[in-house]
Amino acid sequence: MPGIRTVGRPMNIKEKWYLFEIAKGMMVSIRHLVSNIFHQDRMPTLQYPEEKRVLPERFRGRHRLTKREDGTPKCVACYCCQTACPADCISIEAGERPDAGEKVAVRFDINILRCVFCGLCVEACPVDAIRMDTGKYELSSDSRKKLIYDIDTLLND
Amino acid sequence: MAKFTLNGVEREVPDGINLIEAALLSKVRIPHYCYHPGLSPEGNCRMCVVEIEGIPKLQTACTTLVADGMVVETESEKVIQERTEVMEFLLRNHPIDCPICDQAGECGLQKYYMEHGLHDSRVAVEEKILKRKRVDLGPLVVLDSERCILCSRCVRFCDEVAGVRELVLANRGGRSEITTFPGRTLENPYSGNVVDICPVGALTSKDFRFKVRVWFLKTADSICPGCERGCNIYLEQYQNEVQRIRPRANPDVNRWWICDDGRLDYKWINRDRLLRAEGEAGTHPPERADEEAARMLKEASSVLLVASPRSSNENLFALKRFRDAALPRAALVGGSFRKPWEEDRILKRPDRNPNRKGMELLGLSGDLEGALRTGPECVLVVENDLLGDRPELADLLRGKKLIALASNRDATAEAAALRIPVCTYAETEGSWTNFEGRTQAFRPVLKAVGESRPVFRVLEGIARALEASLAWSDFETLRAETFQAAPALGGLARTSGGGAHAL
Amino acid sequence: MIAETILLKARMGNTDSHTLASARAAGAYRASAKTLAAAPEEIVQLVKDSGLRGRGGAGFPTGLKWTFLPKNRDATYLCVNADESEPGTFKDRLILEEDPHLLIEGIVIACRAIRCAHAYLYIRGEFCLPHERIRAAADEAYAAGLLGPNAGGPGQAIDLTIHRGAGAYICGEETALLNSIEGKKGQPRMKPPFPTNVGLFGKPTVINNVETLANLPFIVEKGPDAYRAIGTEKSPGTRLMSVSGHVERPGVYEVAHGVPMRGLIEDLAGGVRGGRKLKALIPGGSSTPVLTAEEAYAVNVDFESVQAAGSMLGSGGCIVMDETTDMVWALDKLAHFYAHESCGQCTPCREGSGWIAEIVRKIATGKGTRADLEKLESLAAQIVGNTICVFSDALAMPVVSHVTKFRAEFEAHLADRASSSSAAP
Amino acid sequence: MLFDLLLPVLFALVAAFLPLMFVPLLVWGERKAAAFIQDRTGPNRAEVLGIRLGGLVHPFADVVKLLGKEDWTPERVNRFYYNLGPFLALFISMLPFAIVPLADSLSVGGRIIEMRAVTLNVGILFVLAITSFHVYAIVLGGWGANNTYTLIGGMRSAAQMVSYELAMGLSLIGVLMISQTLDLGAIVRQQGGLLFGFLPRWNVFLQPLGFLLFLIALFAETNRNPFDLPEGESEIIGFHVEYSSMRFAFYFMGEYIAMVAGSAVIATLYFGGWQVPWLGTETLRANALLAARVLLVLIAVFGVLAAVLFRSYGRRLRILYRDRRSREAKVLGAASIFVAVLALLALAFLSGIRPLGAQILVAAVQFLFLVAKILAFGFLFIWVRWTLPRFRYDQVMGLGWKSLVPLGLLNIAVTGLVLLGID
Repeated sequence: MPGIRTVGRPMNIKEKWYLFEIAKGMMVSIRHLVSNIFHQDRMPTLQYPEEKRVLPERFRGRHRLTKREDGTPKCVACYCCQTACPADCISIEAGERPDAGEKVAVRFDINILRCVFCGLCVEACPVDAIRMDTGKYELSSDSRKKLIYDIDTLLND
Repeated sequence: MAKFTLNGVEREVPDGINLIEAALLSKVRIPHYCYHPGLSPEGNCRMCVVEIEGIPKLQTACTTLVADGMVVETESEKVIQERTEVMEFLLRNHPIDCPICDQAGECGLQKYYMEHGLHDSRVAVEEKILKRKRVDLGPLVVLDSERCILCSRCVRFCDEVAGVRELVLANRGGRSEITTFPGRTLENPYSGNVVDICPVGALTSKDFRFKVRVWFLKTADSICPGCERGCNIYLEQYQNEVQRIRPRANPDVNRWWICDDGRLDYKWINRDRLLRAEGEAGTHPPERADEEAARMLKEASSVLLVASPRSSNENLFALKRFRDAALPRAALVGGSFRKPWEEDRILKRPDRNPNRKGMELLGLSGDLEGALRTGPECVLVVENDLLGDRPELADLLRGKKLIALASNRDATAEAAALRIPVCTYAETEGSWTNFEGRTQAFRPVLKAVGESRPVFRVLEGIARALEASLAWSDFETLRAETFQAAPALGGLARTSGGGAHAL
Repeated sequence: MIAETILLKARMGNTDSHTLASARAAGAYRASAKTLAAAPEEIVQLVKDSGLRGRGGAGFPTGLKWTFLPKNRDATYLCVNADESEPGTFKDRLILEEDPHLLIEGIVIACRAIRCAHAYLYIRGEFCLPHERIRAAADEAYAAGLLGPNAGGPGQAIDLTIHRGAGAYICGEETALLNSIEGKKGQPRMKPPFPTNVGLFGKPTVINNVETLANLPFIVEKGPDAYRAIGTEKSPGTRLMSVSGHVERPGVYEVAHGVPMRGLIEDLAGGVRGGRKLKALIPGGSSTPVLTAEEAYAVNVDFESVQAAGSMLGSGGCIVMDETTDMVWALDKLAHFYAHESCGQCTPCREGSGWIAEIVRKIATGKGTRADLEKLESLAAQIVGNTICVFSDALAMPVVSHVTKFRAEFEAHLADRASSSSAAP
Repeated sequence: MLFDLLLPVLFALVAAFLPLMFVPLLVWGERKAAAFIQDRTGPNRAEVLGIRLGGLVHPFADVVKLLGKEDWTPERVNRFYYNLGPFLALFISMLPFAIVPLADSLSVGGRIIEMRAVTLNVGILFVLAITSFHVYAIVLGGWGANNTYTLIGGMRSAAQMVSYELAMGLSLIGVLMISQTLDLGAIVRQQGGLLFGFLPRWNVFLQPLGFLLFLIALFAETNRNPFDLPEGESEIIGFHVEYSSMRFAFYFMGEYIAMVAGSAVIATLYFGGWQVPWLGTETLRANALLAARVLLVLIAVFGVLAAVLFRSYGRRLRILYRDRRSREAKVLGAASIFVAVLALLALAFLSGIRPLGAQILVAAVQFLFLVAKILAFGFLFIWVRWTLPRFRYDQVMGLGWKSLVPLGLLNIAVTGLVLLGID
């Protein structure tokens, strides 16, 4: 065919016949089939909701917001995470903290549908207010709204 | 002119300026905190030290006037070391609260730490001196004493520019603090400027506090629409809403300042906007609105067009051309009844219309009430809140078909039979001519809100529906035509330059 | 065996030496009367010839300072710096309390010399008795016409305003003093312009120390040669030395310039208290570098000799410390004084003084580390010469001298001294 | 008379429902085999009262799902042809079953009962004719959907099927030359007996090349991998992209039924159809009692074996699930034991078989062998699909025209020469 260059090693006669190669391939697949029938327990598949993989200790999972000792959010609404976020999934609204004249997030939404779990928000946080250490990875839901986590959800994870 | 040597290169600069300004003319930036071109030099921050040949001690550039034959080094090892040391002192008691500080992103300490500091801290956080945080200084300004580096710019601003002694440096040494005199508040009509000139986050604006991080803001050069002074400003937006106004240095007009009224004169841009054309039969898409307006104008036996001293020169000119091309029999008057405010000796001018002079120079003025008394059947009001500014006009307007080209739901727009949304000055290009005859351009910062269009585009649309030929390929064509037709406007003014300091 | 040379203290010692009558009886205002006939330039020349050097601390030639005044000036002010706040110095107080008319006579002479019609006397706020005395003396002088509308000759007024300070050490700095008189916060001004060009209320101003002015009557009366006959060539005249600390007889001693320091301490002040050994000496007020015993015994009481030893004669406040003194503790006291008194204008001084004081306290209380000691030295180096006035130097120099000359003592205080091999308490 | 009327209806129903019953089985087999080949477990979640049968419930769940899906018709289509396509695909695929003999004929009361719906002496031609019709289903689907992509897809598939029909026809001629008949029943009967004394006399041994060509052509005809170009939805849009819900399912059922029918035809033509290897109909009938006993013993043994397996499986289930699903193994184990016990009881009480009973038993055994052969080919289809990559279109055409057709001709020539030589 013009314009198309075939790259690769030339096939020998046996290979060109194709039938033997087919037979070889068929043997491979039947080997898997048979061995899997008799050793189902060796299959890597887990029976998911009932069986769960043991997660590595440092598996991150989805975000949470940490609290101060008095239970208020540690977040100071510096927007560093929002700035660092490559997926643009964090949106914050700052408010005045009544006590020490500092800022606090009054709204902190993570749109988990956009999140790419890169962890840059955690890196960016100067006050250790956001962490990805819940280990929660079961994030499905039946509505988009429920997948925009608000500050209360994130604080209580 | 004085010849001096700056970092080994001979320069010639005007006499009588200090070394910071002299260096800036050669694009050499000398870092500084306490120096501000609009204020008297004080020399207390010690950041602007330079090495001058023949003087053993380092000298502050802000207090040293350039002299013939001076040999100045701004980047010598000694100078750089001294800057680093000064940075260490400045940061010694500075709290580590950049995350909650509104200044973060445009902070002098951050900027110069990155450029001249970068030392490892030798201070434990608990050793820092604690001072008052969140001190309410006045209606517009909040002070965080801990963040203050005591450069005294704000004190000098109040003394020298605003002419009021409202702020003072109290106490001595490490316990020094900016404060108001007992029982006084910072309430002069220019108080917002102290926020701009504060090189750190000590003084923050109550209006802007915590709203947006500054690095999210997009900025455009604009002109304050508040009065006929035409102060140069920066309009700053986030998520297509104007978030704040900052003065833009222009030594010929407003120097470095802007009044508080001008500073807060942006909320109407975000609020109560007319989003779609609305007639008596409901909302219209833009083309339909133009056709509707054309129908009303065509059907009327007599038409009055009302121009506004708040419109840009270009829009005013477009209106004139519209009259000539599409409605040659229509009357065209300009005017506004916006109540004047009190003039002061600093910036504020009594007339609150930014383009009164431009309107007059374009030959648009006249007796609006008289024109209304002649009984036009249809009145087209362009960017002019006649009823809001002067409710008594309601009687004269009664029974007349009113078409309003308005950006907001003001009284006139509400009373109109057809209201077509147009862009504010924050969304379009244009120019205003201030009371001195200086024509200054403003640039858009927002995307057009809703279905609003620039006034001249709406006029084009109506003209098209009236089957009149009126079209400009782009704004620049219109502007060129405007300045050609009205040479009195003098074209766009250039700033005489100088002193446009970032910090 | 040295003795006092009495020039200034001549009339002192009587219970009523501060009154006009007593002073006049002892010859006061003879010199000022002499100047009535002299042209101002002549007086200036006279003072120049005498080689009189300022007693405020820097030792700047007084006559020379006067000549810095611009030739054409509409008004000139004389400010008398009586804000004697330097720890260890109390000589001006003696003059103000014991012989205020000596000062007033000096003021009158100076005013005539610089054509000043209005002199300001800025007196330290805590000086209650001195204030009372000078005030009374001024009233007497006014009553006697020695001050007032015609004090400088017919139609030539010499007024004296006594301005009481509010207790800030920094107001002893001449430009801060000017600000204070003007009613502003007592913060030093940028120099240039120097006060001789732009001073009090924007006018050319001369600022002189009390002791300096007190020297003028003698010079005018006896002539510059008689003055030069006393003291050394570069430091003529006598010096009021305030000796305090661990000596048997603390007090103000008037000695001719050039006498050995050992003589001042041992002969006049009675030697170190309790027969103990001298450990350290601050020769010129708290802001001058400290001298070790050997250095102190080797110097003479004059500007050059002390300077050669690495210190300054300053305001003549001799603080004697015996062998029982803890030098860290001594520096702690000093550092806290300076941290307390920094005006807070310039960054290095404002932040540095407090920081230094903190570190010294840390070391003094045994919590300091070797890093703190190094920090102390580097901070002292960082603030020297980098401020508007010399306050920061006044702090940094004692710090540096204390730490370098008594390093072993500082190291002994460190919390981590065990880790150091050189530390030998 | 009634019997004469009922019998064809009965066989027609069998011919219609037998392939339909294969569909879920094959779908299940497809998914399960694919999973195992790829080291996965495959479907196993759907359940009825906790019974999952290793995923066999899934095909029924799929049907429910497909029925529940939105049946969407594109705009501006010819509804008649649009709807005709999937229907044809399903219907035509079933037809070959009408002529496939399911077992040897019975003789009841002197009447010979052929075990197939239609006794046709031109059976092979019928098969070829009917499979050709399949092209219409596809072209109609592609054209009827009023979409250029589906039209192209349909045309592509049509070209493929037409090309391979030729090869298919050519490859069959060898069989016809040997058997000298077009009647499938006769062809199957000819395949009884032995070859060289030990091999069943199956056409596959006489016509190996012909079988291979027929097999390849069959893959292409049924649009199975590696010839499943019509199906490559994401890569090259097929003819059925505009179909949804059950109509889409019809096409797929059509494919599976065509697979089953193809398997039946290939088993009939090349693998002796209902023939039990080494055991002729007469032999079986003569030893019916022994056969029945062996059968019952086998059932009992398998029942017990299954029960043992379910027990160990049950242990795993109990650990995994704490709900009703863990009872499945118990239920199935009990059922196995029950079957085994039944078989043993039957064995105990079985003392003799009457001739008619023997005939029916043998027919049943033969039918089972046919089913086993069909399933074996079904599995081959699946196995190939999950092993081989798809051909490119030019390769499809090249293979069909440049390899299969010449080889088919060669096969005819060789067969002819051999036959000539034997004569």
